This record gives sequence, C-alpha cells and structure tokens, in this order.
Amino acid sequence: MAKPVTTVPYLKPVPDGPPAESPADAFDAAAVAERRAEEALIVDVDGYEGPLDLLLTLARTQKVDLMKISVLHLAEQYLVFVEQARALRIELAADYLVMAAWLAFLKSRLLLPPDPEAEGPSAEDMAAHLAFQLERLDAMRQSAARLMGRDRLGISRFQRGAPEMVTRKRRTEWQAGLIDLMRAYARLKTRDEFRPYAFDRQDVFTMEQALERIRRMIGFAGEWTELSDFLPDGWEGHGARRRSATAATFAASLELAREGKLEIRQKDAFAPITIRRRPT
Amino acid sequence: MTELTDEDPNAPPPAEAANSPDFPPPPMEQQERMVEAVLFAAVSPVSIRELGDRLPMGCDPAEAIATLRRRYEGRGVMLERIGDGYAFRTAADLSFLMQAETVEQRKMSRAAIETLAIIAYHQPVTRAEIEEIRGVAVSRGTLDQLIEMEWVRIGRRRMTPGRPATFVVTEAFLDHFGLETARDLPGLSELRAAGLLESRPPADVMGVPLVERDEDDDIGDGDPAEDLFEDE
Amino acid sequence: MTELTDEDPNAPPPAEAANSPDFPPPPMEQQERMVEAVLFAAVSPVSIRELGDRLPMGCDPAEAIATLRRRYEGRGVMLERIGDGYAFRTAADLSFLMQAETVEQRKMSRAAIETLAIIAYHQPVTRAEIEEIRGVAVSRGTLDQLIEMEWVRIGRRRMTPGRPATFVVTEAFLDHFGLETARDLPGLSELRAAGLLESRPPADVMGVPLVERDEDDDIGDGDPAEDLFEDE
Repeated sequence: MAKPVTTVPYLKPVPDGPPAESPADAFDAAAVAERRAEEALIVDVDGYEGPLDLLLTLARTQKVDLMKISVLHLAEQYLVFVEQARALRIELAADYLVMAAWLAFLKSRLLLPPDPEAEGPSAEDMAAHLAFQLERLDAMRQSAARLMGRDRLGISRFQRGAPEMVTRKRRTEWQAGLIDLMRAYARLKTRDEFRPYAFDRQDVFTMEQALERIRRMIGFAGEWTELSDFLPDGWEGHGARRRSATAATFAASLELAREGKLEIRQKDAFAPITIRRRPT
Repeated sequence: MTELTDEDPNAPPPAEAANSPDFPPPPMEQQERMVEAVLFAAVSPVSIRELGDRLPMGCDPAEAIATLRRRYEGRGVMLERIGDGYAFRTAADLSFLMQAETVEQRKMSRAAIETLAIIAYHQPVTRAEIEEIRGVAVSRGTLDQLIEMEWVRIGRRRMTPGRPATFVVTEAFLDHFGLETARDLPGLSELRAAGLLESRPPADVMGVPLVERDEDDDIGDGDPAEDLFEDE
Repeated sequence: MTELTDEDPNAPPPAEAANSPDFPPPPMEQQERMVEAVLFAAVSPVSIRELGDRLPMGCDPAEAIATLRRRYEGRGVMLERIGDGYAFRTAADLSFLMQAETVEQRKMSRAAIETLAIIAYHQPVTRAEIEEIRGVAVSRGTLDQLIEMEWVRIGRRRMTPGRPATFVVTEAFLDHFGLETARDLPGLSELRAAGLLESRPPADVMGVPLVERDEDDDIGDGDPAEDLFEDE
C-alpha cells in the first residue's frame, strides 16, 4: 500500500476524442497528452471544493474504506499533486498550499519516531482526525445526494394548483374601558370649572391704581411728601392691605421717576421715602 | 376502502407502456387516482379532453371523473364542473371556513369617547345638548360611528320645539363597560375621589374663595338626573 | 360511505353558534370535512393550531386529521405531515402526469447542496462548523441563496465566545423534501451512531487548517431555533 507514489492516476488526461489511429498521429501523441494533462489539471483544480475535497478524491483512489485509509500515503499523493501543479506553473489557491504544508508536517511526524517530549496531539491523532474529517465530508456528500433524490415538491409531489384564498374580514375592536369613559367625562367637567387663576382683588392694590392715585395727587404736592401719605384711605392699617398698597405705591413712584415726573429722596437707610413733583 | 387489483395501485405504469396502445390501460382505480392528482395540482379547471391527453393511452377520464365525483360527494371538497373543465372546490356549506377574521384593536378618538361619555351620563340627550356640554360641534360622523359600534342608539324624540332626537346608550354599551345600568356610572364625586378631577385649581391652599360662575351648570353634579332614564 | 348522524352533516353550524362555547362542537364527521376543506384550499401546510383557530369552538383537529389521513391513504393526493403542519400533496408515483405543473428548479451549486445537507444533518450549526466540515470557506452567497429559497433560516445564537449565529432548516425545506420532521432525514440515526454528526473536533486535536476569511459574519439575531437534535 505504501508503494512510492510517482504519478497521480486521475491527473492523467482522459481522452475525450477518438484515439489516435494513424501512425502519423502517433508522433504527436506525447505532446498532445502533455497538453491535455495541463488542461485536465486546470479543470480538476477548478472542480475541487477546496483541499479537503481534493484529499477525499485522492483517498478514493486507495479503494479502501475511508476509515482504513493510509494517511501517510494520502499526504504523499497530495504533495505530488501540488508539485505537479507547480511544475505546470498552475497557480494554486492559498488554502491548497497551507494544506500542503500541514500535510508535509504530518508526514514527517508520522515517519519519525514519536518524540516523548512533544506536546499536543500525536501524529496518529492528527492522522485519525483527518481520516474522520474525510469520512464525515463523504457522509455529508452522500446525504446531500440522497436528499436531492427524494420526492421533491414541484418535481415529484405537487401542491394545490388553484388554492382557494382565504378572504380576510377586518373587524375593529375598540379599546375603550370604563376608565377611559370616566376620564373623558372628567375632562369635560373640569374644563367647565377651570378658569385662569386669579387673585381675589379685595386685598390687592395694583400698581395701576397707585399710578393713577399719585398722578392725581402729585399735582398738588410741590413739596417733599412722604410716600406713606399717598396710601389710599382704608389701606393705612397693618397687614396685607398696607403691604400691598405700599408696594404698589412705591413701584408707581419709581415708574413716575423713570418717566421724569417726580423725584424720590431717602435720607438714610430705612428712613421715610419722600417724593415731590419734578420742578419744571 | 378501495378494491385492490392484483397490481400495486401505487406503481406507476411503465413509462413506455403508458402511451402504447398494445398495453391495457391502468385499472379504473388507478385512473381515478390520476385524475384526482391532476385536478388537484392544476391551476385551472381541466377538461375531459385534456385529461385524455395527459393520462396513459386507453384511459377513460369521463368515467374516472364520474366515480371520483361520487367519492367526493358529501366531503369537504367537491369535484365540480366549471365550463368545460373539472376542478375541486370547497363545499358550499363550508365557505365560512374560507373567511378569516382579523381583529384590529383601535383606540377611539377623543371626540368619540367624550361624546359617548356625555350620552352615557346625560341620556337621553340631544345633539344640541352634547354640543353645549362639549363646547364644540359634534360631527355627524362621530355619532354615526358610535351608532355603528352599537354602543349608542337613537332614543325618543324630545317633546320640545323642533322635537329633536335624543341619544341613549345600548345594552351592548353596558356589556362592554361592565355596567348593569347607566346609573352605575361613577358620579363626579367618585371621579374626584379616584383622582380623575385633579386639574381643579388649588384654591383651598390659597385660602381665597373662588369667584362664583355666572354660567348655569346644566350638568348634573354627580349622578345623572333621574328623569333622564325615563324611557328605560 | 359515511355514517350519518341525525343532523344534516352538510348543514353549516349557525354563524353565531360556531364560536360559542355553549354549543357542542360539530360531529367528527363534520370536523373532518372542515379540515379537509381548509387543507385542500391552502398551498402551505396548516398547523393544528391554525386549524383550531379556524374551526368552530370545541373541535379536535388532531383527531380529524388522523381519520382524514387514513381516508386518503393510497389516493392520488395524500395528507402529509410537514413539521408542525399538514398539507395535501399529490402522490409521488403520479409525478409522470405532472409535466405541466413541474416547477423549474433553481440550479444549485454543489457547494449549496452540500451546505444544505450539512445544515440539515448538523443543525443548529454555525458557519464555522460548516466550514470545518467542508474544509473550505462558505461563501456568503451560498448561505444567502439557501436563506432566500427559504430552506434555511438563522437560528439561535450559540452560547459560546462570539455568540455566533446558527443555521437551521425550515418547514419549507421539510415540505420540499417530503420530510415529516428533520428527524426523518435519510440515514440520520446511522450517521449519528457512526459519530459522523459531531461537528466539533476534539479540543486537543489539531485539525486540518482552514484559511481564514476576513469577511464579517454580520448576520442579525434570528428567531430562536429549536435544537432539533440536541434534545434527543
């Protein structure tokens, strides 16, 4: 089984024309065979689904159960294939070359006595795994063929040619619960009750009121007059009403001073504020 | 179920024999199967003549059709004659199975739910009253939709000038909302307790009394007025 | 041919009654007709669940299927189980009559056919595992073609570093190849017994090198796949 591999049989050209019959043609036969060998190799490399596929094809030439394959022999076959391809100046894809390197490594490991120091899998393990991979790929290939040979739909079995369509009726289900109904009603009711927020004006003296009051009174007050004298009747007491009237009157005096209508004076901090009409 | 001949009824006739007049035609049992398969897979009705062309030589498609037709009598599908051809069709009484209902969940528009709420709380209520409460015109479509949903129906006419129609809620409405009667609708105080009336201004916090509204509150505060249900 | 009950078996159930639990389901004879009608009308397999949705309340589609299946044994059309569903398909032995209906099959490359077989037998399987088995990179186009044909879909991600996507076969695959379930793949148990369905090599064994490709596997999350074989 381990006889030296010199040729790879399937790389020999397969004659696809009538064999040369005339002696005159025999002269060229060798050249033709060589040319055909090149062509066949190109065709073959193109036809392989990667190095594992090539290995599987090579393994088949051993005509043994894949599990009993000689991996050493297989590695040699592969390396010869790659050499021939190189000799024919055929560009091999990178993965074929990587496989060649790996197989060369495996071959040397298989030929050398095992190194007790070596780590990792033994050469036998690697060889066994390669054999497993080939068998598994072969099994998948056979399974694919069996699958494609089944009674397939549209080839052997047929579906209904004129299916009857299901007419779709759309029904709308309204999503509304009691809570939605109540919310809607509540929304209406609160809208009725809702008004812009407003103060009760009873205790509020506005700046507009103060402005009007000062404008009316300042004409008579040519002299410095305390601001507190401008507070309207009934607002001079204490509490909210006085604070509101004071703030409004003070703000109004600032506004009139800005307009150039009166002057403001305060002798000290917290001293009474006095105003007078601006002399014209 | 079927009479077996000594031949395997599933065995196809030998390809060459099929169209040779020297071979006897397949048994009727087989011819029936063939017609059954052809009609099933065909895109449109198949005529006797077409069947004759497709079946092996010597077959009698008309007879196969006749026996097949009897076989499917009373079944879920029928072998029907359509024009010159024959085809399988769903039995007429089962056509309801060919309709699939898809249920679409939809939210009601704000206008619709508000109008519905007003009708529920104030029924019987006229359109003018609904508009007065909502403060906007009620489109005819909104009321139509509620009527189509079978949640609202037209009630008695109001005995006022113009005799306007009134709207009331239906049994289906009560059903949907899980109410025994419209009187079970929660009142305003309950809505408030449930936190549904929170948008009221926080007047009490300020200690300032609210200005009285001069507008008449024609909406019953709380339970709907008793007379609103007179026609129930 | 069929046992008649005292009810007219052809009478449709009253429309409102059909889905009301208060009405007894129609007799099995009727249920069988209904299932027959629905399955005849459909192109794709219909699941028991879908049948249950379409038939009146209280029906037992599984039982109807069983009797219907027996009824069509040996006929020109067969009631086939396909994954979770059922469908009528013409008997395979009559394919010689179907030249008119024969569907031009898309030409598949050897790589595509092999990849399909690997996915079917090894599912759920990652792309790296497919490549390990074939010893060659799987082109994106090959998987795309299988997915486009709806024979393969993306399954659950593998809970391993990188969370790679897995591939599984679909119901359309089962339908196309006439398989009830993926467990019925030809020779599956023998392959498993021979240890040939192990997609990962023992960790410590140095496998045949595979040239890495720089193409990204950017397949998105798919539906979680049932691990068809892992739970056996």
